[in-house]
Amino acid sequence: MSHPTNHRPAGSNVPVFDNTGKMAAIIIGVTAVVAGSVMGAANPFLSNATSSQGAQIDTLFSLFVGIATAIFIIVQGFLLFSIVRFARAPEDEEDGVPLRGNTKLEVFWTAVPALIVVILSVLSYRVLADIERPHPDQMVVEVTGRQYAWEFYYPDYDLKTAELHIPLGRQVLLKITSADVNHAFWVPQMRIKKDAVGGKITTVNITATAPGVYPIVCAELCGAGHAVMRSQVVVEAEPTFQIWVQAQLGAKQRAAAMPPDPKTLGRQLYNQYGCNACHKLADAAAVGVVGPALDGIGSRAADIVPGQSAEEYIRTAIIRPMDFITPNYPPVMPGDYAQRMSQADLEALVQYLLEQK
Amino acid sequence: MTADTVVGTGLVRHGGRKFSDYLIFNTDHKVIGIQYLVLAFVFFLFGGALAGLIRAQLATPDAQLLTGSSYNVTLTLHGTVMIFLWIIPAFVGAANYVVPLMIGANDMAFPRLNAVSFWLLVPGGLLMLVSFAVGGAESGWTAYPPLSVTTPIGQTLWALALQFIGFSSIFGAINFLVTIFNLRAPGMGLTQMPLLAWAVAATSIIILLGTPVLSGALLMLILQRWLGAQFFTPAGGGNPLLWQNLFWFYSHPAVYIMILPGFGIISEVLPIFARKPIFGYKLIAFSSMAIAVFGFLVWAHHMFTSGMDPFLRVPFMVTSMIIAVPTGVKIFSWLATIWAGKLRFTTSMMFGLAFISMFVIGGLSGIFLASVPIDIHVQDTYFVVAHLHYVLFGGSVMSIFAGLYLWFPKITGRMLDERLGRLHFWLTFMGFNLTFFPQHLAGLQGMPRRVYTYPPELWALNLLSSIGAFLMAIAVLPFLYNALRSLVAGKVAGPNPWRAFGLEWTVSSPPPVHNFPTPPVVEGDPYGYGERPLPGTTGVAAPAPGMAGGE
Amino acid sequence: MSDTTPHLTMQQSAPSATGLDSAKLGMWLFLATEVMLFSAMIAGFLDMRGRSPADAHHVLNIPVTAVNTFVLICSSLTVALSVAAIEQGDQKRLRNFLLLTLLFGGTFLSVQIYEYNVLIGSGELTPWNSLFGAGFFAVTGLHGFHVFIGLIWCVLTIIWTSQGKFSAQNFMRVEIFGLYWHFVDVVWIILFVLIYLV
Amino acid sequence: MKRVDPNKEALQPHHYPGSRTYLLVFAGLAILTLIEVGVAYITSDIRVPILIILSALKALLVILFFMHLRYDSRWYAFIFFGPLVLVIPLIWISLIR
Repeated sequence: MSHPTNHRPAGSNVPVFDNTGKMAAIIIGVTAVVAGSVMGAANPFLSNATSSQGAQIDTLFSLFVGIATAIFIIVQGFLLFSIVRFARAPEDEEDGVPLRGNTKLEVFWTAVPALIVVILSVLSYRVLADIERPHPDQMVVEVTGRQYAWEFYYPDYDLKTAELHIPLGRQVLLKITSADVNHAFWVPQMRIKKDAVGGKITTVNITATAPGVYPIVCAELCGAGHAVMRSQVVVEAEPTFQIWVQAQLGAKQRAAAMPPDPKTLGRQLYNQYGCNACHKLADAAAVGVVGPALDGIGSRAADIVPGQSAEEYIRTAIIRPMDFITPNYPPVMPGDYAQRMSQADLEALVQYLLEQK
Repeated sequence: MTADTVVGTGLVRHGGRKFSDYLIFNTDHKVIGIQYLVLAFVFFLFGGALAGLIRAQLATPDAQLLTGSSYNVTLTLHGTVMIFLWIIPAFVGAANYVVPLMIGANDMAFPRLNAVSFWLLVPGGLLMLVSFAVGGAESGWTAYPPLSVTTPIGQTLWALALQFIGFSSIFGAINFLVTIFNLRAPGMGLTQMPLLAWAVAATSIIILLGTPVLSGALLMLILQRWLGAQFFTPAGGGNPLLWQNLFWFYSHPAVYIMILPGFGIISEVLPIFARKPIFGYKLIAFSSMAIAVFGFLVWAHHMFTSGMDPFLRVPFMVTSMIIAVPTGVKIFSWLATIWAGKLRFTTSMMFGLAFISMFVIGGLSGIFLASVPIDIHVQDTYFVVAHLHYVLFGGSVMSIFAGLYLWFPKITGRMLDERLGRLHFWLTFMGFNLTFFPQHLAGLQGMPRRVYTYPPELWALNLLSSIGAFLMAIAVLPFLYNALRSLVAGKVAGPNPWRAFGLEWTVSSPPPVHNFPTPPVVEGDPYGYGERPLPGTTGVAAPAPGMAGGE
Repeated sequence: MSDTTPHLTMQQSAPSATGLDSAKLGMWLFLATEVMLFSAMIAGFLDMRGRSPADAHHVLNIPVTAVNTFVLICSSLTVALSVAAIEQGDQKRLRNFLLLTLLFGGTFLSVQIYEYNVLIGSGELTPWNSLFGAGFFAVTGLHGFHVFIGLIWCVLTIIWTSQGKFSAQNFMRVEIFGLYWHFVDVVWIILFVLIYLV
Repeated sequence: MKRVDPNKEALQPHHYPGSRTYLLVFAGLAILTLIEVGVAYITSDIRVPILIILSALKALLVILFFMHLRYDSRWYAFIFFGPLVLVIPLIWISLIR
């Protein structure tokens, strides 16, 4: 069957850029500029960061949202207008207007986007240079990422903790590294992120601008426990920060000075090996929620695994965690404690946990 | 022998008439194209099922469906399967079928190498399934060491599978480049070629130069896991960033491998259903080549927060920003193509228009990611997951569906049902936006990538996303039913159901085994709408005054 | 050698849109992928070299490898002469030069394997005990594998020659084999300097 | 050697070098290898650039003459040396510490 000749002199009945087209272009243009500037002034997606670096990133983000909104409206606007205006009448077998190109227009929509992205690059570079500028009296904290926990070391005070405390308004330089696989140190509210890579020190600046407690999240896939590798950064005024440091130092000295009675030694080992990061234990002031709470483990350990005494259960739970996983808890406990812990430490920790009645 | 008989018997044949012709080492590019498309679609369903599991786990913060390692294995294989066994093979299948027809060739330049390329995918796919069953490929599709060195045996199988898939991809690229440049019909110069041929040529250049680098990186990973060579482990002196450099040197161009053929398909769909020539042919062709070359100079924007040399981030930020320009040029040219046209909203056209609309969102979020300070906050978060799905699903997969609805009549000789097509489109479109738009916000508010749980305040966004994922899963059913039913009961399509220009529409549907019984006559580029009559139509009217075909 | 002046090759190729022969174009595209593969491995090797002790490569035996490099260059010569032979239709000389190539290529590979045994046996340099070793065995191992593939291809070409498949009008497949072999030789020329001498 | 116009290569005869050229190139390669080994033993720091230049020279000899790049279409040279441009950033990044 032969097709009806598809060809009729086109171009006669469909003007290319008529009044409705011009009107649509103006409306789209105005909407784009208005919406773009509204969004550019204050974007609804990312605001009130709690660090000075974060505040600059938020303003830059607003500018990007403004320009993106404008371009979004222009493209979607012309697309929707074309769908409505140039839809084919049911029986119309004619071809459209054979427009092959328009050099002026094509140069325009190559040059303008190129100009926009170059400007955005320059603005981004200025923000980047500013947030990564060192500060003369910045405090240094060494951060070590390890499978599924963060450790912080304060060289000024020779203090190691599982939680980051920083003074308000003072720039802190974090020197980040990893003890095993890659991790990423991320404080969402402060817009701070840097990968922790083994054998390499990576740095990032934090200048907190609002007191409070903000989560620290691991942002690089680091194994089974990646989703639960969280800690927190506590921002407090300088005096409160100093009080906290002295309290920590005092506890450390008392623990070191006193003969290591099993209880304090057990408590100290419980924190040193990161058990506190996942297992709640009131006696050791541990708040972790990833694994089961260990309050009163001593009295109930005997009847968890049939045939295993309390002591055997606790010891196997530490050195071979995968042997028994408490129901509806994720199987994410690191399995290398047998190598990481000395025999003496292991025994001291087991005895300490046995006494949790 | 007439042009329409299957040549050869036993395991090596040329031409596909019976079902068994498709299960053996067949050297007909049309059979191989269908083999690629069917294999890719099977893996699309498998990858989609994995995505369903992931979204089911993330529907609530404390679900226990998939936790820890099992979640990581699922997300790793979702990513790997969707990229290497669905999107790339689907484009290669479509291009394998259509490009020789479009340029007037009887087959690809190296038919046997073409069959080898396909049959290399079978061990690759099987090894990938075995690595899933055995478990262990837990380090994401990016497989960053040292994690990817410590994971169980499944990771080695995963790496071996990728080597097979890589070789298949490289041989395919060589085949396409020689076919496109050497086997064009007489009279078809480079500017009379369809834009899909330009896009496939640009894609093949990227595959040709990028894939070997991934192959080298995978070789090192396999040697480290097997022989203990300390390439990437800091303890042994190795450098984890070496893997990231080599991996992203291939994998960023790989995202252009996954979008350029989509650009090509859109440049074919829009003129047909707007009844208008493509606007700015030369600029679109040139921007494809610009993306192919420039795509190799931007890879480190994946490593802005990885501790790479701080100053080097600035040049990579600039190149990553500038590469948005050629893509922007294409989008504006497509808008100009449908402007003042006669738009016919077939399902293929709807997917094409949705491609433009969705890909713009993905492109714009890409500009955010190119800026280093903003990337510091959003790297490795769900903002990136939203970006990559807008360009991969909103872009590549929608263009694959646009291509499938356009060429299904040519491949099978039967039309797909438009009502079911429209149902498939609207379910996919709504499901897709419901799934992935909320993820922009989840990422900004602090949800990292690849986690099986999240803080309770992000529950609403994740629930929305999971509902959308359920909708997308349902959306595939009307397409499956439509395709299977139309194979036997669809309306007979005839050679040119869409009344389109292009040599592939001048032969029967499905085309004879050797494509062109008589050498095709090339009258100009395949976009003569409003300028010259359809080739092969009777009752030729005088061409439009003053424009005798071509520019 | 018989003649000195460049002469005409009457080889016929299928007509193509660009006038280039499809098989040769395909081969050069394949060589582009090999360029990228070895560049990636060399980039990795340089990165590792920078991170391992400076004198790590002193354990390597330079004199033997220098002779080995010469052997590979001889094999490159014999391949070139074999292509020159078949251009004039001399199938016998083609077969002899290909056999010589097989001999030189086999010698090169066995010396390399012998070197590997010495290094790994003595434990001086192994893939697992030093980063330089890992890079060294990866790059030279990959090159050795390519030489091995070349040897198999050479045997096949000899079989096709004795089946009389090649003539002055049709020797593209010998030329393609030549391109591959020369490329493997070029890679060794660069590796020899980067690994042993620098 | 007249450079062959790429578009007429298949139909026109080639001008491949004779055996004598191959022997000359072979001699060149052998001598350069000897020089390289000699240079390797001097300890001044210009040793590395010289070695790189020598190896590049040998590589060019093989590519241009043995692989007939000098006599074939310029497309082949573009296909072979083009990728090297893309390799420079990769090598540069792996050289900086």
